[in-house]
Amino acid sequence: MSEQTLITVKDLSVSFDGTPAVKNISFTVQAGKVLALVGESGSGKSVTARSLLGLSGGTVTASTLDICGHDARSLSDRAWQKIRGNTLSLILQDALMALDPLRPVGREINDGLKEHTALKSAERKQRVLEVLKSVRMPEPDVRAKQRSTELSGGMRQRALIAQALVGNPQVVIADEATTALDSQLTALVLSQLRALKQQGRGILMISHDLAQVAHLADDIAVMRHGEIVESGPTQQILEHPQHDYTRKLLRAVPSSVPRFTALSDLGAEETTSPARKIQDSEQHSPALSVKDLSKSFGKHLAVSSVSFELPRGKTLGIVGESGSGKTTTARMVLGLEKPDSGTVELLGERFSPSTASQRQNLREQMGAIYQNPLGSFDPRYTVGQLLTDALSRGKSKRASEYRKPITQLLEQVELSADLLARNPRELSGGQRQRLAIARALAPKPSVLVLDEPVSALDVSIQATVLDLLDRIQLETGTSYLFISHDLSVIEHMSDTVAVMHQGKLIEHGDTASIFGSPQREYTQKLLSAMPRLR
Amino acid sequence: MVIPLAHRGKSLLMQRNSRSSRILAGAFALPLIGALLASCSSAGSTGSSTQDAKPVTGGTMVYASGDAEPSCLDPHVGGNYPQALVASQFLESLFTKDSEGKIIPWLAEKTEVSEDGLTRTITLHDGIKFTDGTKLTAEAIKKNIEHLKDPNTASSTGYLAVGKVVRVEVKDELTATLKLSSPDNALLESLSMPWTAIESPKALERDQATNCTSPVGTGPFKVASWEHQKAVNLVRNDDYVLPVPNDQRANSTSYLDGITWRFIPEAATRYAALQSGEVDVIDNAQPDTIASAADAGLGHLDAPRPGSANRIELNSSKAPFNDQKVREAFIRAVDANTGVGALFFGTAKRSYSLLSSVEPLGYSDEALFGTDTAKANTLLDEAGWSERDAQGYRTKNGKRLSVRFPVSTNQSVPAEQSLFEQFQAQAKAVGFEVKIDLLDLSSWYGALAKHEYNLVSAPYTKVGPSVLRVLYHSDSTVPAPSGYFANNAQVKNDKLDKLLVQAEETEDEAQRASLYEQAQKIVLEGYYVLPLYDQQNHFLYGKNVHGVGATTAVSSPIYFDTFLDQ
Amino acid sequence: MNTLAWVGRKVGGALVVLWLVASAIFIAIRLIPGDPAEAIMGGPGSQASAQALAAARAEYALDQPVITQYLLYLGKLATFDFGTSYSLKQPVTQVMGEVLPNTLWLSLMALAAAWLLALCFSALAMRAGRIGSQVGNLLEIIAAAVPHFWLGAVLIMLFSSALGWLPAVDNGTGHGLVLPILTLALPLAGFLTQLMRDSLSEAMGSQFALAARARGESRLKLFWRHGLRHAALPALSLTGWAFSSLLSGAVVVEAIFARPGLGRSLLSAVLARDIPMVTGIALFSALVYIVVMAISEGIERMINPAGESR
Amino acid sequence: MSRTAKICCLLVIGLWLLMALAPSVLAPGDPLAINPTQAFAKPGLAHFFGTDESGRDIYTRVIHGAGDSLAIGLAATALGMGLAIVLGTIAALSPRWLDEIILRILEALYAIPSLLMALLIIAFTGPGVGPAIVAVGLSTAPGYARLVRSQIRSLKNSEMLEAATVLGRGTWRKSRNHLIPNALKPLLALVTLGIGQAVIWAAALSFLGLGTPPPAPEWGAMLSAGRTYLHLAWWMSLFPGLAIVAVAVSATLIGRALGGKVKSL
Repeated sequence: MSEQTLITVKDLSVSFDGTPAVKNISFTVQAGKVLALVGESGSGKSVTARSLLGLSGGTVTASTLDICGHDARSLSDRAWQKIRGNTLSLILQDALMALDPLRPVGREINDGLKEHTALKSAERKQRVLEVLKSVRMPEPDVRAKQRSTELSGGMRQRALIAQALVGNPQVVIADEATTALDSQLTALVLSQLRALKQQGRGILMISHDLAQVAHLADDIAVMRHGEIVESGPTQQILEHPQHDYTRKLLRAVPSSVPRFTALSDLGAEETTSPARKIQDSEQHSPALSVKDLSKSFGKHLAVSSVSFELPRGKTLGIVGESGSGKTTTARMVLGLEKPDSGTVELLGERFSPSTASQRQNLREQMGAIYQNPLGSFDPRYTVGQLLTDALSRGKSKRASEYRKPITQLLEQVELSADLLARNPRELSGGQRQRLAIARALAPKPSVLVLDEPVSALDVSIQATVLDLLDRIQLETGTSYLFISHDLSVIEHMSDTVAVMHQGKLIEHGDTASIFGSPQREYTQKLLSAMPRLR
Repeated sequence: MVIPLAHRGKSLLMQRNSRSSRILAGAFALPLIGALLASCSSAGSTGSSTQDAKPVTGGTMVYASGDAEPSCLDPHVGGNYPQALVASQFLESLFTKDSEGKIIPWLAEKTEVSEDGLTRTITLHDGIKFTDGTKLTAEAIKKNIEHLKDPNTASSTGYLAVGKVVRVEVKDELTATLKLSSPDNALLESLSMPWTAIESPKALERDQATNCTSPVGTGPFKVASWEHQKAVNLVRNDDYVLPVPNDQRANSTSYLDGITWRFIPEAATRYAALQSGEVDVIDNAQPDTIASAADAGLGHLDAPRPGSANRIELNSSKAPFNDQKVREAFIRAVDANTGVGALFFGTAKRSYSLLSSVEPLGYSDEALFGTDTAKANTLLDEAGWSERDAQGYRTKNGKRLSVRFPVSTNQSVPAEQSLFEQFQAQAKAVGFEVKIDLLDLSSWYGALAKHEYNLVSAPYTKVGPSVLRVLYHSDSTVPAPSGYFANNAQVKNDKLDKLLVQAEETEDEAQRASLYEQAQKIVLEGYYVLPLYDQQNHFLYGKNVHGVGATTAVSSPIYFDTFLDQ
Repeated sequence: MNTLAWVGRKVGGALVVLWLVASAIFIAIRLIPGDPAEAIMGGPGSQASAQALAAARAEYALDQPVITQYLLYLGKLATFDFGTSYSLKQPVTQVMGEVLPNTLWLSLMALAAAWLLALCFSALAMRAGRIGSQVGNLLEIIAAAVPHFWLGAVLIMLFSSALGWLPAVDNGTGHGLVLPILTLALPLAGFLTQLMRDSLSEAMGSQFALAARARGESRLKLFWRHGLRHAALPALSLTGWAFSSLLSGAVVVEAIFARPGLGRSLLSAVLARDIPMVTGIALFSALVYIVVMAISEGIERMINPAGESR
Repeated sequence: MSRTAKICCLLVIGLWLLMALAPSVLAPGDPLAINPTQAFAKPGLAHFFGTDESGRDIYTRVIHGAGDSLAIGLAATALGMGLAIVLGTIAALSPRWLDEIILRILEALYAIPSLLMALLIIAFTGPGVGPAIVAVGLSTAPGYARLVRSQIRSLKNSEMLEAATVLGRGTWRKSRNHLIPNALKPLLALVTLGIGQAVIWAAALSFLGLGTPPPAPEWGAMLSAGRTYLHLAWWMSLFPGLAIVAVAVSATLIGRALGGKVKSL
């Protein structure tokens, strides 16, 4: 493969109404190579990608902005339209949102051909099927007539890639194309991108997760606050990071990082002392004991005979793909869903099945954290009111009566007291999750059920939340039932791990043995697809 | 103003009279027929330069009526004015009326009455055919009167008009005799109204629903079709025979090919449609638009209806109006003149009579109705309504001086409703509480039937002074099975009853006039009624319309002479 | 849900709704004070004899027990027999057959006009600046707030009386339809624009719009291929409501513009206490509403099969 | 809601309330006082909005009419909303069969266009203010009821309520603290939108001669009287019409500021 430079960017700046979003960055994209732009949200990655397509919507300046021989600084609308989709194309994050839910995917793909070729309708149809085949879409002729909402996650991703490839572009920009996908889908997208790279196309990959780009990228540029702080070949960046920020991003990747090792605090290298506040598990019943839980919805068996125990002060990680029954299990454990059979015991007492009044006094022993904390807050409440409501058992909304415990809770989750009067809508994702944790801690529960608590967060924010959870467990001895599709997070957080697949718990053991020597084929497949830095 | 109409009307009607004079034993002086009636009314027809235009045959005239669409086109059924308006184009009556208000024969050639006044003989013109081809014969008279008297017909107006006819005998092909229960000198007037018009006996044999959609008469037009809510389509009767030939007309059929008879209830829309030329003639013209129509070059026909004037009747059968002083107080308290002037823009003349100004025997007494608030207050004090409550209304024994006034939105035009609102405010000043209820027609009839009224305005159209008997004879306080009664003022006066019966039976014209005058004085001086103005009947027509003016005995226009610019 | 099951469910639901409406009207009729026979004979203003009243009672089965009357009534309705109008003395179905097409035509035209206006305004608003869009916003709200009866009168004043551009009443050329359609369409267009603009700007700012632009689609094609559907969807789901509000408006508009139609028939039937006519019109408009709803849901299903059926 | 929006809303509501409760502050005259000699006066200094056919001052009448018009709108909306809350809540919380029945009833109510429903009721009761209120209330109820139902349903299954369950809140406290206030909030916005619409509907009935009887200065009735004189005295129908539009527009704006969407009507 020849070293052909497809995109050359020098001193690119983008600003919106005078506020700079990207400041003087330079990079090149070469044929057959992958350049990864890495940074947390707001660092200007996506704006950069969009300005390459002429779609940033801001004021773009550069000393060089060469896209496959076109000077992109002075293109007319029409010329831009010729380049887009034809010379370079874009793969967006969420396939559900990036394909028009009201149109069949075949027509979405067809649109690209309509724009750029003079092919006849029948020829275009043929070409659409070819592209779908090339991304290994099963039954391409059937799928082409379906809308993205009717497709499974994998097929949807393939369709999304197909619509970017149909114009046969030289450069593909993948903007957070793997974010929030479970490991199987991530692997699928990565393998597709790898294929493109092998076809000699240039790829600009944008991500907040270093681990995900590590295996594919030839070069990495780390962005922060609109600037590239460090760039170079992948190997060099991973092994000899020069910039603090790069090191911070590297540290934030949880895979293969032992428990209670801080992911976030740069400089403070020391491992938190293992003085865990663990009650003697011999003396007490386990915090949570689940026996033979089953649940079906109509004909669909969602959870089948799941049993596990969560020892006091420990973390049990449940991992699996979307649809594997993790969340249904969690809901049964929380008593929100009545199991068809099986029992849940909390601190040795029967929790489910049971009536609401019977478990009323046990309720406070178990808290829950959700993926989207905002949905679990009453939209009318401020931060202070939410916490007061939790502390007062719903009897009061006046924060003044609970000033002291509120301050303590906020300190515990490292939130500023300035936020008390704010509405949770105004908080950042990380802050909201901390607030959710604070609220869950208010009744001093023994068990926290955490359902995908960090999957909506950037890696660097995720790191701080995970560290917080670690510290709370150390201080309070709370047991965690930690549910995630992200293997690296599970690996970092769990004492024991349970793997779920199609409603069954197929493997269960301590973290080291599951990740070290998985017994089941499915687990092995899962692990092999796991992106790792180390 | 009057000239163009008179001129226009002459053609047909002079002719009619010269013939009929022979028949109606010297009962008339001027040879103008009913169609010309309008010419002697105060306003008459104005506008378009009719005298210069030469009649042209052809064209369909679009007529827009503001009335509710009749549910039946046969005016025998029920019998209201909207039916008369449209039926006048395709039905004709035995008699009609000349400009002096004299009754003259029309379909009838001659008539005479027996000495005892109980047998009326009518002879028809020969050679007249209904539009279904049936010949007009004496049998038709018999069938029509039987139709009117048949309860299944549900005739109201026509039924009352022929009330004294016991039976009809056919003497020969063209002669019929009507046997009466008592002498009736108003019978010819009754038979001049469209509600007693003569229909084809063959057509009357059809079921009522069919006859309602296509009544068959002898008129200059016939009903071609009726698209409900849209239009009644009338076309020229090509075989029309003028009962009374007119040598000034080249042909004896109408100039118009037809009339599209539409119903446009919104006054503003109707006028806008006339302005923009979508329609040629509108009825129920609003006073304000009449005033501005002349400036816009539009023609105006003012044809006040015969019978009663528009007036408010005071229910004398219950408190507080069972006291004549209270009645007079109310009448003295209100100021109709200012309101009528402002609201009707000079298109309506204040009346002080029970009868329409077109009734020659009407008696008028302005002095009785002068506004005098001081007198009203004195009268009320005398009648015992001397206390006032917090809101300023008079009371007597703790009871408020409160009167109910149901107003029918069908019977009273907006200007009249506004006038009543003014009365309400003026009456309040002397301590009356007037409660106006705006009601749809059936609720209004309901309120009257239940005697839930103290004041009411219910004009009654009928040809001739005999309407007085309908409205003020004590027999008219007895309700029909449905609850309807015509004597809304509830006047029960033996002397009046006698005068009214006598007036109807006398042969002597002078005596008749004197009896009716005495009768009217009794009602007026008893303050049973507050007369307002004639029953308004205004038509506006476009610049392209000529020859408008001829009317029937009840002042409904006939468009036989009408033609359009081509 | 497959299409057959969907159709079955719709038809079943429609029948239940019609039965409920019919029963409610039946009960309401029994609750009116007064003798229905008198209403049949033309109300208290008529001079019906006792004999005629009895005949009417027998003809309309008013002398039967209530439950028999109810079953007779339902049975007649099931065979599309709505009885004979008291005031017009014609079968209700026949009157309806004459006037219904007018109202449907007027409403459909107004619906189409409102859609067109709303689409144009939405598309224009996309291009307008901040102030332009604020002004547009206010205009929509004002348009939506203008009562039909007032708008109709003002339009006649302006275009018919003052300018003489358009006829106030139907003159057979079709020009007569313009003002009534505008009167009905403008307020509805105000409502629809408010909806369409929201969903349009949402769609045009969405990820798939970005993806489409990145494929090389021009703004116009983006609007045509994507924006339109998304703008149409919420408006489409409101079609039933819109149609029903048009039928309401038709009562007023038909009165003002002197157009024959359901609304005018109803108004006169109400004034005449013509119960069979009132019943017939209520059931007919319910039926029309149900059919329109089903059609619009069908179209919605076509555009967006993933959407919930209700 | 922004501060300025809040202030504007409060000002507008204050103005309407002032007009409704103390009209004499703004228009000291008598809305019923006639003066036939001053009939059809053009708008000017003596009469801001001109006079009507009986010489009544239209400005005074429009101001004094606010009470009647708004009261009808409020009463109708209150009736519709009350019915909607009862039906919607029952439907949302009851088992499927009852829910289905209520849904069908709502659909049956919905299937008859509002004005037709009003005319139907008037056909049975005769015209008047009362029937007009009932009619407008009944015909708006199904729309609100559906919203209440879907609101409660989505709230019932919301993460917010689950979170409250997990925190150990009982049914009563969950309903009181979260379900009811959150379900009512969008209704508040809707009520303001609805009042505007109800004023229009009630005016439409008066316009058809089936609502408030004259000479009460209800706007619809004034419009109805004014249309007769459209060619002569445009001001007679312009100003009451503007008042109706102004109420509906400000109701919409306030409703929007409260987060209401037209859609839900």
